[in-house]
Amino acid sequence: MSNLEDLYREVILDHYRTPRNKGELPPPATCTEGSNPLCGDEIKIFLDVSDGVVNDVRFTGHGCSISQASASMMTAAVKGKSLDDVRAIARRFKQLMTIEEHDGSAPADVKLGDIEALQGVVKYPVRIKCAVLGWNTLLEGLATAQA
Amino acid sequence: MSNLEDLYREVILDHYRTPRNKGELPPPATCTEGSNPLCGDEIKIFLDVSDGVVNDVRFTGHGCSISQASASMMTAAVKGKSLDDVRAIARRFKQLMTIEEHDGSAPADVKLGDIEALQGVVKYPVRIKCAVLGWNTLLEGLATAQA
Amino acid sequence: MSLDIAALRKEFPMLQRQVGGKPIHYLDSANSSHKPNCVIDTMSQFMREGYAPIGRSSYTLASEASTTYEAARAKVAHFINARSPREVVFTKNATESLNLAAQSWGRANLGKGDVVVLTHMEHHANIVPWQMLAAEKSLEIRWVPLTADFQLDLTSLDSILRGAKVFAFTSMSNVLGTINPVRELCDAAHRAGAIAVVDGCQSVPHMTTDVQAWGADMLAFSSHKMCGPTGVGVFWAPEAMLDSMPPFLGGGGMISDVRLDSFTCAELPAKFEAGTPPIVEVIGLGAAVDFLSGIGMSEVRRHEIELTNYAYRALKDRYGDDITIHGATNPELRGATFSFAFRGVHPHDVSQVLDQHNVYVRAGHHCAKPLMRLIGANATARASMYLYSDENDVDALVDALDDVSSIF
Amino acid sequence: MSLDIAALRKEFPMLQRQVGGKPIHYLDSANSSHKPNCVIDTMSQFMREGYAPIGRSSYTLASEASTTYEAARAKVAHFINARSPREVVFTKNATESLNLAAQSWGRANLGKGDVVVLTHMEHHANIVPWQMLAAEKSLEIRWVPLTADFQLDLTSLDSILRGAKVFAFTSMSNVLGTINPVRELCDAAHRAGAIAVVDGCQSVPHMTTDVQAWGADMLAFSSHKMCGPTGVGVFWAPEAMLDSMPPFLGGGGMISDVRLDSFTCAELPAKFEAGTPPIVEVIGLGAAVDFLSGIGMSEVRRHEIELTNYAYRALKDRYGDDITIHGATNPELRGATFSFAFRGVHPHDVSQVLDQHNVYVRAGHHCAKPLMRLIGANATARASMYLYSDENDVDALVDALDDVSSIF
Ligand SMILES: Cc1ncc(COP(=O)(O)O)c(C=O)c1O
Ligand SMILES: Cc1ncc(COP(=O)(O)O)c(C=O)c1O
Repeated sequence: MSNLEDLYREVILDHYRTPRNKGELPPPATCTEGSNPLCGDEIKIFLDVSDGVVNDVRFTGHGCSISQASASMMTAAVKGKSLDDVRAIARRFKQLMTIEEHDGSAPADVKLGDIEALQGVVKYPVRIKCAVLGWNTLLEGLATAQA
Repeated sequence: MSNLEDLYREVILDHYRTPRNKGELPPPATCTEGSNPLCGDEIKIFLDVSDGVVNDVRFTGHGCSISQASASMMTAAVKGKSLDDVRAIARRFKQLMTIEEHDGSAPADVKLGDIEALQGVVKYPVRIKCAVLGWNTLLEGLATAQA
Repeated sequence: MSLDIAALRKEFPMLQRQVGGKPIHYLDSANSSHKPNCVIDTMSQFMREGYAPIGRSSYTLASEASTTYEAARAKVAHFINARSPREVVFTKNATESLNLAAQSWGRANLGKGDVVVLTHMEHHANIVPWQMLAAEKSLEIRWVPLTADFQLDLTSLDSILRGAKVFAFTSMSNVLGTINPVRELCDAAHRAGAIAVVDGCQSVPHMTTDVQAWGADMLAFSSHKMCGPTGVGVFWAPEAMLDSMPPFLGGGGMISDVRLDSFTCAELPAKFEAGTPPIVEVIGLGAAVDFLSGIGMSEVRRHEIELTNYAYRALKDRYGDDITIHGATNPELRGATFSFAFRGVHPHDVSQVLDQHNVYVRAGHHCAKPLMRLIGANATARASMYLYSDENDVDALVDALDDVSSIF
Repeated sequence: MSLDIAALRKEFPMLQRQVGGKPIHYLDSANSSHKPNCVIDTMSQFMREGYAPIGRSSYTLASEASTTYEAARAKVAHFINARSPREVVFTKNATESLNLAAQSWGRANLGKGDVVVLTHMEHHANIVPWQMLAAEKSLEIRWVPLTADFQLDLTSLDSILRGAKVFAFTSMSNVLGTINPVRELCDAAHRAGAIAVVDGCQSVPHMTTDVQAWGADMLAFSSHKMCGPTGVGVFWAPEAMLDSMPPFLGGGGMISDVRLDSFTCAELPAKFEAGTPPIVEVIGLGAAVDFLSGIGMSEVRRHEIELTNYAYRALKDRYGDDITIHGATNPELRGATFSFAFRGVHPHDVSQVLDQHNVYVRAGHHCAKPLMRLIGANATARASMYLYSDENDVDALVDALDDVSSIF
């Protein structure tokens, strides 16, 4: 018995069991750390950015299935994309993760594909932080990579 | 209408309206200050002690009827008495002012006379502090006077 | 009167209490207020049906409890017109809030010779924390004096404030009821380059509060004086201010990480809420804010002005010069709190006789000894009213004073 | 079992609560406990029939309220075998109590290079206040390490303590349940010339406390973990110790006099209770102490040992090596709190699945990050029981873990 299918969708468990792009990138790739003080989850995002494109991205860290799967899906979604696209995807994802009204600032036509599977998380407010950890760290990393 | 006759006995109001031994004594008489932080009452006790006898005693201060009357009655009771008698009277008075069991350390045969009128105070626990202020200050003063 | 006070009083179980078979007349609301049913019931219902630790655990009940707790924070933020709930820090009482101001901001920003300005009508809670810091850091404390009728004397305010770093003052005197011009005082502080710390204990329960209109930098007040539970107070400051302040108490909940050699702080407002907060009490305060908002603070204020008027007239009509009511006479300029002297009878004796008539006033220094010295008394008797007080309470006070005359 | 747990559970309304039509299994009592009817009723009855400000006002109701408040203090004093109620100071929570220890005693008695000794199993509440003080005063913090099975490693305790001024340690780990030898640790502190500060949060609610037998110098604990209300904690120290300490928070109630240039402190314990205290909560704590005393702390302890035994066997029988229970295995040496790792599944996922079965455990670092680093995890799942927990709760946990296996 369990009503958790909404949260733990198969594609999420797949990314959790077999994370994509797990590992490090050597410098000059940037490395950005993020953590979730409440649950202790930690993540590092490695970014290789040039000419306005995310050439490569990796992540390492410890965390629950949601934080790990979300980070894995994130890397798969942004790799090879232009910075503008990456930002649009991240904005769209964070919209998906809010219970509040959208402010319309992110283009609704950005497609998230598999990542939509994470929308079940919204029903479990405390887990939203897990799902967005990798994404927030990505955004910080982009700022560093461009600086 | 009032059930306060127990507290505000005539003899108390008399000492309040016409305090005995009010005023100061010049040095070498000692001066000891006491105060009641809760209600702001303040008192000074002046003591002229020699050869084991309280030759003279005066008081000044501001306070409620109970604290003023009690101080006045105290001065009348101890003036001219030996230090041993004064201490016995003070102990006896403080016994009168406790709701707790007596420990028998003060001689029950010490007579308080008029001062017994203050026993109505015990029914009003917050006023006990007012009644004992002058007495506690007296005891401190005796310690100073003898030192 | 537009408020139906009789109906309102029914909401306060303590006001139904009798002593010796007679109704009570509670005139000590400036000290602490009674609690309406909705507050008492919210608290006990929460303990019966919703209690769970907040913040740290993630199961259904804990996350529901966190949501309820944070909703109370949002209510308080709205009540004082804060920009965001993140500006609202829960403490144990206003006293802790003022100590937080002095210890966190003060210790980080003040050094030898720096000036803190207070007024002669402050409550000890807004004096002693600054004196403690002054002793530690060799600060100078300056005082804004009072006029002959116990208003703030603002004639030389700018020169008193010159070079000051902090101006901490009460929005309403707990002894005299005087309402101070908070906006004007904040402006004066800012002109001098000082921050404005407002002790809102006496005004927040009784009139509309708008921290943005005031332009204040910090505000402290207590739940228990505004129909809320004991055990919770509020410290408010703008986010940028809170961000700039070091933590006050250390422990669980206020950290982001702890290593053997160091710790890092959590986000606002958690940074200032170390340990398990007064969960049930905060939720009770939320209910109190709902209650007050439902009535409307301007209605509360209007009722209290009318009642103050009534009390003045009744006391003066009966006792004329035998009663001295300290402070401002215009009820528009004061709260429904007044200290009085009656025929030279000591306040303790006054309150003792009134007590016999179930009229409950406070006698003492009201935690404002510097002001007492100015008034020239060790103590005053103080009657203080609230939204649930009525003309009966005033009449009972007036009548009972007759008995004071007859004894003394 | 000599306790009638079924009857006892009826006293706790929260335990009757259902979620999704099914009973709940609350296994987060180390975080905060539920409140019995007597505590909830005492609080609401007091707010309905007896509420009045304490200490400062002198009318009948206020003096009755003061008496009730002080009676609660006497109950607490008796509960921990303090010499006198004057040794019991009410704070807002254990965290404030530990900050009081560090800020009042510590700031007055510690200087550059002085040593504070902590253990690797402390809660952040007993780490961060000392780190804050260490940063301010350039103190050295030393740590008592743990053995491989997460007991305090006492082999070199004396040398770690050499020259130390403070040894602050928990009487029971909130993560592992480990019970520490408080008497022995106090003795070691005293041999080294250090004071012994005991964080009693986890042991006071669960077993007999005897500060005199311990020979401790300070003790901190919280009401909300021992069937009492939120918003109140206790700081205990012998009178001579309290007398020697400067005040912590300044304000009303803690002063004897305030002048423009200085203040003097009130007597104990008022000196440490600035501002309006959590009146209703202290009285609620008094009811909780009565409740626990009525049951008997040795009965509570016995029940928890039996339940721990039962839980161990049930978990190990079903899951063998798939479950790791951290810490001591002998239930006599531990409280009814245990952290566990289950088949490599992240604790957050474990607790999420358990939540679906109304089994409420906490997942996280439990405010003990240094210990987490030793355990080698960012988080653990923790089940913690209390006098009202029963075998059903354990069975529900055991069964629900099956679902964790099936998902992950
Ligand atoms: C061992 C220990 N110390 C201190 C604390 C802090 O207690 P509180 O949050 O009630 O201040 C806790 C509880 O969280 C604890 O378990
Ligand atoms: C003006 C003022 N400031 C501060 C306080 C202190 O509030 P609390 O005792 O709730 O901390 C009070 C109330 O006693 C007050 O009237």
